[in-house]
Amino acid sequence: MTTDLDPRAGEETLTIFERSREGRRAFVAPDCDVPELPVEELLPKEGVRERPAELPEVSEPELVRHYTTLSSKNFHLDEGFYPLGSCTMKHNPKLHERVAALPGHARLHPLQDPEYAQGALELMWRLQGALAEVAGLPHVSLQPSAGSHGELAGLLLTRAYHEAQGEPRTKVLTPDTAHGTNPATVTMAGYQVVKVGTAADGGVDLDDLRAKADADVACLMLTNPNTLGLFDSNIEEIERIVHEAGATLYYDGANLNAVMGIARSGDMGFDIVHFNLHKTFTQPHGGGGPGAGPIAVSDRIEPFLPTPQVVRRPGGNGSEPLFDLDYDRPRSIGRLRGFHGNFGVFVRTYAYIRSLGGDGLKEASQVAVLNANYLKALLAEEGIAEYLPIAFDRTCMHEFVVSGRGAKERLGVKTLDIAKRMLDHGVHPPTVYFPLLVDEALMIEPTETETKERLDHFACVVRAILEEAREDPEIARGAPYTTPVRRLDEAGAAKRPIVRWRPEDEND
Amino acid sequence: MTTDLDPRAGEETLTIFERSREGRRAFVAPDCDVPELPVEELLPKEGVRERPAELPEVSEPELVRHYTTLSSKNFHLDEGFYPLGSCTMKHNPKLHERVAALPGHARLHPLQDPEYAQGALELMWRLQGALAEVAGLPHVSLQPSAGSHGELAGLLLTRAYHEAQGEPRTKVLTPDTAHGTNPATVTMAGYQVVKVGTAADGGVDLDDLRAKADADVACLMLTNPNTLGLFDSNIEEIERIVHEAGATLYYDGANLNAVMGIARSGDMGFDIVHFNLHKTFTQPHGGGGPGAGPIAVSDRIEPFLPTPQVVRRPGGNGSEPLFDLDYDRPRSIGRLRGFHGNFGVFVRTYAYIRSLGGDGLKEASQVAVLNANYLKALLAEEGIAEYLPIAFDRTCMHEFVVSGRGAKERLGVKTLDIAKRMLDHGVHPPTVYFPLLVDEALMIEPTETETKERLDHFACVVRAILEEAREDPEIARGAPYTTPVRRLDEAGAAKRPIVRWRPEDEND
Amino acid sequence: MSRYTGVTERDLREMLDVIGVESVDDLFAEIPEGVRLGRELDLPAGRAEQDVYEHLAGLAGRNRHCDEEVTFLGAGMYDHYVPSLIDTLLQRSEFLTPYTPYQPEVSQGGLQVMFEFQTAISELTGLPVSNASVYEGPSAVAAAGYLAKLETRRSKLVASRGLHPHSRGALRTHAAGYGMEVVETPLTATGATDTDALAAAVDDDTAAVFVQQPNFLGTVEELGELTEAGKSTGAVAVCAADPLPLGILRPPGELGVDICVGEGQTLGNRLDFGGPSFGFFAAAQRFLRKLPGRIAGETRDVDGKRGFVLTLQTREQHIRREKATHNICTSQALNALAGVVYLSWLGKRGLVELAELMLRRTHYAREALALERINPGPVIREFAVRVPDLDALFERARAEHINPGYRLGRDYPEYEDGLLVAITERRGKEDIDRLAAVAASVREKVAA
Amino acid sequence: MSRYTGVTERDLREMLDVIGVESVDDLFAEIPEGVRLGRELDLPAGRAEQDVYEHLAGLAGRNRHCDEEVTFLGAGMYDHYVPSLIDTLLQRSEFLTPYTPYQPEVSQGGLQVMFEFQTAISELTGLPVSNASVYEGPSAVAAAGYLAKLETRRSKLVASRGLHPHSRGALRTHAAGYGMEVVETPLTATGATDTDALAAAVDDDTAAVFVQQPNFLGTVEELGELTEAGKSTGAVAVCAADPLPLGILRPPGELGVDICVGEGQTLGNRLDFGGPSFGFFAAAQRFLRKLPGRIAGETRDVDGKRGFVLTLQTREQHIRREKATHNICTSQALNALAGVVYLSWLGKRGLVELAELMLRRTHYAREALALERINPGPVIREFAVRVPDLDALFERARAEHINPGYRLGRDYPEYEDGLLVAITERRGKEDIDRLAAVAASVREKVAA
Ligand SMILES: Cc1ncc(COP(=O)(O)O)c(C=O)c1O
Ligand SMILES: Cc1ncc(COP(=O)(O)O)c(C=O)c1O
Repeated sequence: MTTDLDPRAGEETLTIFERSREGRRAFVAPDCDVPELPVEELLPKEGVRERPAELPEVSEPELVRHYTTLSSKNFHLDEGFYPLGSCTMKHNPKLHERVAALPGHARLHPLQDPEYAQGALELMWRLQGALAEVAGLPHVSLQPSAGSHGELAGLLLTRAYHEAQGEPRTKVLTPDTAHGTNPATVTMAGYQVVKVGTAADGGVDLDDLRAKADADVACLMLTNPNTLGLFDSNIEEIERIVHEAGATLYYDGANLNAVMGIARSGDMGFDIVHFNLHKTFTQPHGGGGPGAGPIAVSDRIEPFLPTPQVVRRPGGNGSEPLFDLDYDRPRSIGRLRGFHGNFGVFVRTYAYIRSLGGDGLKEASQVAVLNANYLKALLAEEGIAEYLPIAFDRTCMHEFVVSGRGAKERLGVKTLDIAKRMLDHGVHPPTVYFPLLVDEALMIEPTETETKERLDHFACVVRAILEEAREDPEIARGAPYTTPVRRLDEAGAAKRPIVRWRPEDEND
Repeated sequence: MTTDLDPRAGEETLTIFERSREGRRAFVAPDCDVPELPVEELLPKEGVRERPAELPEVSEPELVRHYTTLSSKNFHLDEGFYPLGSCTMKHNPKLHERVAALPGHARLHPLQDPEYAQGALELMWRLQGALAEVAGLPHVSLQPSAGSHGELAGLLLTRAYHEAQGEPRTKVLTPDTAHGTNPATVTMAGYQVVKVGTAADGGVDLDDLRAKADADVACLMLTNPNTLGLFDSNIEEIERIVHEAGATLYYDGANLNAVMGIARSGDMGFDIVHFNLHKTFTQPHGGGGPGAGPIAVSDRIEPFLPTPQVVRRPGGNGSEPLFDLDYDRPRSIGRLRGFHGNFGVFVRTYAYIRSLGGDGLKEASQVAVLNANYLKALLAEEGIAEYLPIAFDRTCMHEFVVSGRGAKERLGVKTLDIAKRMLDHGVHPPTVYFPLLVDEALMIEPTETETKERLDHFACVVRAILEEAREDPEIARGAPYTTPVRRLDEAGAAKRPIVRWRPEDEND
Repeated sequence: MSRYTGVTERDLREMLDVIGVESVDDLFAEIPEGVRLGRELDLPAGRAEQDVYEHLAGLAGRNRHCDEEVTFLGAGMYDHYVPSLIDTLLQRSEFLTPYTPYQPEVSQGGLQVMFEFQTAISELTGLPVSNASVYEGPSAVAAAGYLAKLETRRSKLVASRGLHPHSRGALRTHAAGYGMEVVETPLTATGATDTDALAAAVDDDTAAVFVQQPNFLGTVEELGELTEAGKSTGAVAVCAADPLPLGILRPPGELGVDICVGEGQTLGNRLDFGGPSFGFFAAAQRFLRKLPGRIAGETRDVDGKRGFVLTLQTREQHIRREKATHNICTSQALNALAGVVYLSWLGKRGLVELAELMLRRTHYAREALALERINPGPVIREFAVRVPDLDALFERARAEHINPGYRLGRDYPEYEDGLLVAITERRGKEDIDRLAAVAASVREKVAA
Repeated sequence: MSRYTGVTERDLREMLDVIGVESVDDLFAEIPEGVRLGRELDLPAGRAEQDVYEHLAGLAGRNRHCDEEVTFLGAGMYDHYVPSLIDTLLQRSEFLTPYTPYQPEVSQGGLQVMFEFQTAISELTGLPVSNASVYEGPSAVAAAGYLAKLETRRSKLVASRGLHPHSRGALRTHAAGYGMEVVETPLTATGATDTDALAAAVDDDTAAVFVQQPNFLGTVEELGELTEAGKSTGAVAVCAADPLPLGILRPPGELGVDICVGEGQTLGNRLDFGGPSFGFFAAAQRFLRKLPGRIAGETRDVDGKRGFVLTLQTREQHIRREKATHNICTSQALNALAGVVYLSWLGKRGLVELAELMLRRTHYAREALALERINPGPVIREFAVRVPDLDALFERARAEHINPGYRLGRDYPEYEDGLLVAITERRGKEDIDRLAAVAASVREKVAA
């Protein structure tokens, strides 16, 4: 029983398994209203467990306290500024949770007969139309479970398209600034990754692209604005080069929050785009999901879209049109997953689109870009810019990248240290060490739902950390100090991985 | 911009009014679909506001962050041990929030025609029956809004009963250990308080009672077990004395958690009892309400019960019985409040009773008493007992009182200091300085939903605080150190009360 | 059924051992035989969570609620839209489960909410001080009567029949306790409080005068004149106000009102078949130390940090006991939180927009119904009309899942054929036109 | 409609000033004219919260959900009771809104949940290591195929027709990507995987063998024999398992299975018309560094305090990029939280009680229906029967608000007249008897 000042110190961190006491229970089984035949009579002897799974035995109060106390150790979006670049940590409107929880949505079985699920199918059909309009590409599949899954769908569609043209092709081009999921998807789709360089202005190196866009390239995966937060104004030339090589153009929609209602991937000549509904369209991030990665495609890609597709069939005798799931898609690449996608995510996205409307979505992008450029300007001021120089000194879109090179060289303080020190100031650090192109990168995306005061406060925090580091760099190197735990031994965790609690652990 | 270690220091505490910025909004009005006539045309000139109320102008994200951050400054029941004596801080089952939120409950208008509110009226009728069975008194009114309101109802019923007997009577007896609401209620009901002393064993001083129970006494208000946590075994004698004097016997049901299914107020001869549904029956305390204080009464008191009463009328042609609100109660004391009581609270209480059943309620009381006696025994050990001696060394019921006299005299550390130091150990202090009878009182009620580990940990915390105070009493006197604010100037707040934010305050 | 307790067999043995008794029953030895129940409680057996849910859902399913009909029923509680963020915040354990903030250092969230609530109510009512909440509207009226008794030592209360019947009822019931007589004054032929009758009823023994704005029929009262008449002999002027119309109505504080109370259900709270909601209680500065219930005050901690505490507790029952200003302890903290969050959600301009929308739709509805007007003057939120055949109207409306309003005859014999129609931002033109069509069909039926 | 943004006119002026541009449009100057939309988006105008709620509630109201009918529909997702505390916890902003825990010092809540989830899944499956979640059941099967490809460098996958049709579909679609061929093996006449046919299909180029326990028809497979047959040439043995029956079925890890995946919807998640739920992915120790997705590991901080971190990240796409073991980034963290809370709520004895209740009711239902059995052997959770006149059965059942189950003919031509009937703890004897009565009436109709 320690008596030091930290109230939590007394209580060592316990997992729910270590709180278990034999005999406690939160679950009370409903009465067995059928003959209680012995299990042995109903199952083959060797098919039955010898000992029950070692799940914890806790009462409801202790179960609730365990997970409520755990939750209070998490920094979260309803607490403070969360400028994680490329994650679009915008406010999650609370209306969305209420409509998602309606029994007509949450309690609807996926295989319910379509005529008893018209509300759900209409919602999906209307969402497909809205996403098509935002993307500027007419055909949408809601099935992919997240952005990466949408990327995989995109490359499987690309493969099906090229094979239908009789040219299987083997390579996919990705910019060196691409998000890690792009190259990982290329490999998983059976293609070979070919990196395209980045020009001095932060856009695609056109010469390198022309050199690599040969007849064996199936597709170019691109995100515009790119992961440096810059709009690639050569997009029309890029589109021409890629389409001339007979390849498809894939748009990673993770950065869509910059250009809603302003520029559309379809109009930029893209064939396939994925959306990240948990970024641009406010599905809460949930600590790492769930999300959804629907895709919109051009006419030539449509025949291969996954099965089933949500369609509207003209009503029979003038009655209401019947919304339905179409399984009759001979050239489709088939199923990507169970049932028809993350419907709960569609409900929240659809509520967001109906709340904002077209002009509201456009305003969101305009304010996201305004906030990013304002924060970039604040960090370009004296006392900060020398240590955290902007990577590309151009107008940015919804995010921008600064390099911690200045701080490292002049103050001996790495981007990691700056990020950890931010934790002591009640703000979440930006994305760090991505894109790899920028040394000691800090990728900052404020989003449109932050106020000027929050951006000013963040700039003050950065300034204060740098000022402090000038006097005593050790402070940042040892940060954080006020968080539930301080810096953790990640190397040790990888060397001797402990990936589950074990009963015998209790006494070591 | 301070750069000290506390992440929250940077951000001075702001009220929602100080976060307001002209032009921001969270509310979007639905379109006006009727002629937009000017207000002057529809309201008398002098009846219209000159300037709008100075409510804050904030966006939804900032509104949610403001109140979410405020909430995280509160100690709460799903976080740790909360042994507030006489408050019965037992676990609030989460099922209760789900059933209370069902639209059939939350969205039901109080004046809906009874035939369209049969579910609600049946729930109230069944709850009345269950409370009657628990109290051992046949007639129940659900109308009182909390315990104090139930006490007032009880004394108004007493007044009506005595006036109907033709003897108005002027005095009400309350033990000196009674909760403050008892005497306050006596005055509000137009009676004169007469205090009854407490005997050496902690029960009612029978001689003092006999002396004071004269023909001018309308009622004796009692709680058994009493606020010392002791069951008054002279209850049958007390009942005899009071009834012989022609007075009614009122049972303050705040301590019911000790005796559910074990001893009933009706069987102890009480005429009127109030329940605190937010104590015994898990209605969450909500930071100070809502609660509900229904009353159960004997036959002789029934005619005077408040209006309306929920009744079951025999169905007409053998159809379902009609549950209804009965307004035809000529001798009733009339209405205590709007509509028919805190229905939302009844839903949670009814769900609790149907979850536990009779044996579950009894088990709750048994474990509450077991936990209290166990913790009392832990605090009677050497190293604690000398400083926090038990007030009455008898078997306790659901709570017990220790005196901080030992700590004050030997360590120069008051009960207040011990309580404040507990805050640094992540537990909520017990009730302090009540009942007044006990010097430097600490009233401890663990409830049945705490585990043995939590009780052991609390005893360790107490032991650690006393050990520390022996070495350095200053630490406790300056506590707490780890809470969002430290000790506050309560005297100053009473001398120059600031009970609202003012716009001009901003610049002082 | 011990899903909420955690005493295992092993715990039990160890605990009994430490206590020094053989069994749990031994702990109840001091309860005399004569008062022991000695049998099982006669209650249905405990059930699994899913069974209790089914049972409660079954009961809820037998109620026709406001999402299953278009309701014009008001008379004290109204079908307003509650923004989703209110449930999100109120369901947080940090707000839902704490007790009254007796330890301020770990209750700054609850205490600051009380302070902000007090500010918002003061702004709405135009009175400088407010407490943190009382039970609900009608008992707040009764509490104002008790304050007036403590303040004036007089014994008569004068209340206009414009006051909600439940307010007048609660006032009478409580007044019987604190020994005061309640005199009711009539409404004029046009459904407003009769100023002269009020003035006549007020005398040197009148402790307080009660009016309601808008009154029960929805009439916008001449609050200035009524207050002047009421205070002629030094009585306390009490106004029970509907908070949303105060967005555009002149604040009672600016019209000489001393105490403004009211029902808070319409501020982000559930209908909940009549409760829990909250009552608000604002007053002139001189009554600060006489207010009932909790009050939060701003102060500083030892480090000079801004903080909030329960203040002026010497008024309250846990300190002043029999000399307390009121016996209230547990009040409506969680519901008051919903109130201040709702008012902040509406915001300065939103409250005006919502009140104006209600005003215009009330006017439109009265025109559209084209029935004889009980209160033809200015109305907001509600209005009263005479209906030739009320039963027919209800029957036809019910058939179209419309609830036409409140039968005034239940409380006002003088308006036997009266219908009180309530309007909120949820009752759009389409709903109003459907009600008007039903009314028209009944009118023709009667005329035919 | 800027309720979610907060740039006031004054802010805008000040911010443009600091940036050094005249207007917001100037910030988009680098977007070439040719790709500017230059018109309003053709979408319905933004609406107030209450209007959006009405619209969504209207759509929801046109779906017949599981509280509006007695459903025996399963085939991959099931109507289980979700305890109330799961929504209470999942709706806390602290769980709902954070991103993937890249900063462990402020994500210990999320990381410890992942660690506890991994422990619970390892206990259920009898395999030592588990990741923190994948998308859902069928794509978890596909991910196992990809792992087997990386592990064995072989090109054939053998899958029993006992696997859910969606799992076989997703496997084929993904395999087309990573260049592998999927061979399906038949079921026996009694609806179990044909061990001999499976053994025959397996050869030296087989990377993995897939079976499901219980299989799609509810048959309890001879997992030990099938695994032995499948691993004869060194292929990876993959079992897709239904987690709740694992409460009493022998854990796949004890029967030679290398990878156990499955659908997590039944563990405290919503039906949600098919998603989001979660997939689990447990494996033998040797596959630890080949697992897809996030893994939480236990470690200590600089002060020696216990903590948790994302570990073995070098497998993942954000580090290994094109050499990652899988491209998954955002997964199903919130749904996995519901899973581990549900398993802790059931607890060690509760899981056994629930699984036994399902086993007994499945048996009772099959007896009560008295229809020809497609899989007469041991079944749990689900069973398949032939129905003389399926359309008549559905019609009569629908009339009594019963959904009799899944038409097997949709995916199994060989069972054109087959009905798959699912049982959970919510389908009591009373529900089952009502279905049996409908079945009986159809039988008689056909017989007559
Ligand atoms: C630029 C970019 N592309 C793709 C992804 C992958 O999306 P998801 O996490 O939804 O799989 C991300 C996610 O962080 C991203 O930032
Ligand atoms: C012993 C006792 N009696 C009465 C009351 C008053 O009950 P309420 O707070 O519900 O008005 C309390 C409340 O704390 C109490 O502890």
